[in-house]
Amino acid sequence: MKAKVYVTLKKSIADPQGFAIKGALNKMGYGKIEDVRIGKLIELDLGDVTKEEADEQLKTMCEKLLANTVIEQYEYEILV
Amino acid sequence: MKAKVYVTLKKSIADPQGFAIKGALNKMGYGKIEDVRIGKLIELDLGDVTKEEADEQLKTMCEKLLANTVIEQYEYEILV
Amino acid sequence: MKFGIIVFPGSNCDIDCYHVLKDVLGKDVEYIWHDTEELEDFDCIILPGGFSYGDYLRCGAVAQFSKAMEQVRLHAEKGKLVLGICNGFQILTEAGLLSGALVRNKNLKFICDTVALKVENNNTSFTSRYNVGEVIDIPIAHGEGNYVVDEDTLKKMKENGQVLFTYEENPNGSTFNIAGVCNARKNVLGMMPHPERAGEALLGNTDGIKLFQSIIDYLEGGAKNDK
Amino acid sequence: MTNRYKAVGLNKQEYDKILEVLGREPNELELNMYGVMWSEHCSYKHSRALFRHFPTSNERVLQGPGENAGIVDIGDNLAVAMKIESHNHPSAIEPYQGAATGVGGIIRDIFAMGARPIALLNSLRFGEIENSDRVKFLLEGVVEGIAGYGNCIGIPTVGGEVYFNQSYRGNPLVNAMCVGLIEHDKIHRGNASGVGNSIMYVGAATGRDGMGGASFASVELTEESEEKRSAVQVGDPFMEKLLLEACLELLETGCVVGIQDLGAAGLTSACCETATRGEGGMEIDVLKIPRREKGMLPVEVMISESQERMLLIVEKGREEEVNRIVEKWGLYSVVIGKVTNDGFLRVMEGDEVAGEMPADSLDSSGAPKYYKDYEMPAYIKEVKNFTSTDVEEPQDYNETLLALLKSPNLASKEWIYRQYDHMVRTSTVVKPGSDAAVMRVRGSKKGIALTTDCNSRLCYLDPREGSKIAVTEAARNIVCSGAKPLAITDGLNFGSPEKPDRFWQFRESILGISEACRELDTPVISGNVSFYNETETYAIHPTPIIGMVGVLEDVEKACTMEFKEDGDVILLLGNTKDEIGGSEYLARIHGLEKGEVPAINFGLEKKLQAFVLEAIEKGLLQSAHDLSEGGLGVALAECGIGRRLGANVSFETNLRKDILLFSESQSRFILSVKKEKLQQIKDMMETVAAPYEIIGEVTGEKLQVTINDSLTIDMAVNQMEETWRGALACIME
Ligand SMILES: Nc1ncnc2c1ncn2[C@@H]1O[C@H](COP(=O)(O)OP(=O)(O)O)[C@@H](O)[C@H]1O
Ligand SMILES: [Mg+2]
Repeated sequence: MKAKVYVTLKKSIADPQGFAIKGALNKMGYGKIEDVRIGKLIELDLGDVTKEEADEQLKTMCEKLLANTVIEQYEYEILV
Repeated sequence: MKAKVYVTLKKSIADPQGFAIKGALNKMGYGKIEDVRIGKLIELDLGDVTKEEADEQLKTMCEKLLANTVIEQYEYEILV
Repeated sequence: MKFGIIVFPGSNCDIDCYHVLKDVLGKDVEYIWHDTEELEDFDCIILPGGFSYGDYLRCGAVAQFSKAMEQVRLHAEKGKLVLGICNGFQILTEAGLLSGALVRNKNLKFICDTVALKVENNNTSFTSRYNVGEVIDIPIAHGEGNYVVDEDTLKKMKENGQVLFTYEENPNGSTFNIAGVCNARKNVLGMMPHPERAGEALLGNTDGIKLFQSIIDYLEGGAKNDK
Repeated sequence: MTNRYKAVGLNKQEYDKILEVLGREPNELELNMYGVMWSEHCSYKHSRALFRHFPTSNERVLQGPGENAGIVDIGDNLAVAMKIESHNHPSAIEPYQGAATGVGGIIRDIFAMGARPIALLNSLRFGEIENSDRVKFLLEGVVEGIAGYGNCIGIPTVGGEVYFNQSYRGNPLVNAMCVGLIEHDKIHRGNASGVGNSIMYVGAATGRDGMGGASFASVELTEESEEKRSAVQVGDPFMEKLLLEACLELLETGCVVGIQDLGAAGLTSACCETATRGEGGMEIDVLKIPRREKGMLPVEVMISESQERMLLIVEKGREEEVNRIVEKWGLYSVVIGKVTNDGFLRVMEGDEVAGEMPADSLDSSGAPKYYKDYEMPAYIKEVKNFTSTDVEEPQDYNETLLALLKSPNLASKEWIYRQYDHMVRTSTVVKPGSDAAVMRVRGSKKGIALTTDCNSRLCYLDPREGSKIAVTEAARNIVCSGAKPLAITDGLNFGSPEKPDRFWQFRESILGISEACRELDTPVISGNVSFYNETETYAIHPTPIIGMVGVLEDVEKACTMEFKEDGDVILLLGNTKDEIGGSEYLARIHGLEKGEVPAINFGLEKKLQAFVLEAIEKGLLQSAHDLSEGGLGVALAECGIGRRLGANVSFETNLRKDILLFSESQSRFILSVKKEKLQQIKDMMETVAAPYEIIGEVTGEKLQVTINDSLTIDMAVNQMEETWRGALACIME
């Protein structure tokens, strides 16, 4: 079973990296860009598990390790 | 117009980070996990542009700045 | 009195902490391997700087799951001392032993330099040898030392005197210029600057030594500790 | 099939040589193994013949060139291991990973000797930066890559150099140097000794990394593997940290008889080199090699350059001991073969022989060796056609000095070294920013001083003299920190050796290095050659980077370059001559790379170095700084900036003012001395008959230079500092 996890900074947390990239893009001529935020994409091959197991595992993995819920939020997607 | 860009390491490129996280997850009890790869998720607010413009802009932004095409590949998605 | 320094895979400053405690201050100190399940013998545990588990994913994220960290949690619950320096601070926040989180430096660069810190509270077992308002020079070396915390928590921490060190000139974008904070009980301190790098005249700086001496005073029972 | 050899980068004669050695046609695996081993990078086929000129031994050298790193004695049973290596091409393709893996590779060379790596340095060259986004991108990536690797693994990056010159615009240089400490009786070597001993593999799994080059036959390769092959290697400093600790712990047990890192040409070179240095033969099973990807061909496994791997030769029967220690560090190890004495490197694929070659025919003892033609390039005569009166004297010396301080070549490199953890392991006594870094040696009173140096503009104008100056300047930097120069490692970066004019530069440079090393008694104990740093129309300036180590008997006596206190007396040691040829002043202010390079007189040089060293050892000096790029003017500014101290100095001279201030004459030092110690210094100078002048004193907040009674420079130290410190940051931000 494969899955993708998307981890992004919470809205309330400043994202200096995103800000720097926005600046760079603006300078490259994309003046209209209003916002850039950088997150993580984690692709997992969960091995031989059922969809329910995968769902449960992903939730705990995200809460415990893949995201720091003090500053980040996450979403995931199980691929079939 | 908003968009999401997904940047991942090319298959041939080693991903030490993913490898280490796989090890950590295995040790945490997720023994079946076979592979973990870590990429970037970039969320953009492109401002007031048409879908065609967005498409074109995203392509050049990815090629020039957002992805390092020597080692990375990218995909993007325009949100409506 | 015994100090213990936890060695995670990727710890680098373990030997520096050891050196200061053993060779400069002549104290009893031992390395503790990360899968140790017993910390009873130790009075103060140090989580050293470095790149535990490569700091992959997030700094300190993986280290929080080591067996020794379960023991550190218990150790802290008993009111015994825990000092996290740099990566150690990151591990403590990831493990929830300290509030807040550490994110990328505002300039997105690793910074290695010596910076001025102000001592905000000397009424703790970590800072008793300093004066309030005293400005000390301590090295920093980090890429993710930008401390973030929500407003309510910060307010409480301030009221409770948990902010122990602030930067005179903020190098990394840290909220309220925070360089080091402790928990409400004041037995767990996390700080980005490296006091162990400021422990000998030969290295040109001894401003960090009083931090270790404060701990020693406390453990020897001679110092004030607010409770 | 006629051109099989071309696909692996060999020529007809070389292929014939393989036929002769094997007595048959090589198979695909064998051919590729010869291809990588006989490449310039591994075989040094164009440079080896000249190495005999180098002095490589004296009573302190414990290991000269030929091993993973050189080792030099520093007394008390302690020794220093060191080596420099280039990662130019990978860094040009992918600056972050290229630089990072360069650092990773050189660290492995050091702990492969059994030494604990204690310091890193790096020497960088780029095209002119001010108007080039490309150069900014490269510098940013390279510095982050070096920082990313060195900081993570916990070895301080304590020094280096960076220069910008248009000759590097197509070929940036990234050379990394590592220095380790070792006790004499713990030195290990890459020997496969003891027939029947086990060959073990430790570290990261093998992938299809580092196979993008031409030296790869494609006949039997599927399209899939073609696509999966990658020229770019990704560094894993965390893995290397574990590997480093595991290896050092293993070496303590005595079960390891030989150890070798897997660098260029991967397993192929590690196997044939250790075999040749040991019993002569080895048999390994390619199926036993841990792999990162499925479906890899034996040839891919054998020549992969995946990072963070080591080869161990382990005493038969003690393999379990190795496994245990390696596992403790979260890694795994596996037996892949055994030591033999039949002279063959045999690669098995399970029960089948996949390839079989005389081991010593692969490594540099068996590789071809060329004596190329050389010829002085035409430009050499042209550039010498210059006299200092060809350029006009500046109007405003304050402005000229500021313009020089702002030059990226002279400006503060703080923007760079602030990104490097230069303090971890709490042994850095003199941090980056002075002439040489000084590290204490734990467990003794000693210290070591480290520097890298090369003024490639001078090497371009006159490779022999320029190379002498590179060695001598390195020594001067070491001496200014209070250390005695001991030995060098050299990173030789040049254009194509197949072109007679480039090869002339290379040869001249080797002769110059050799002469200077002989004069200064600093043997060459290790090094690296990087050729083909050229584009279709131009080559880089010849760049022989000299990494030097020196020893301080008492590290507490370490000296730095900045003025210390108001009222101290300032002395200038040595003679300033009409020698602005090749100077930064001439290049920056007048846009010329021309002239005779400054002359070097080893008699005077040695006398002055000995004097400065003795004065520091006796505790007579407050500061010492050598004069190099930017000459007297820039050196005075640098001395003042450190602690924001002004100086008032004056000169009587027959030279034009710009020549006095900016000539780069050799063998000069600026010293500062407490008033009460001045007499002692004077007495010492009388006895050695050293040329010197008392030029003024440390005072106030301005640098004031009076020449023949006219106040020529009058500027606030603050202003100079702002310009100098901010220049690089300003360009980068
Ligand atoms: N790439 C670099 N990495 C680390 N330190 C550097 C680098 N470039 C320059 N430095 C440091 O900056 C200082 C000045 O360098 P440089 O001008 O080359 O010195 P010098 O002329 O005395 O050889 C030295 O301490 C040097 O180690
Ligand atoms: Mg110098």
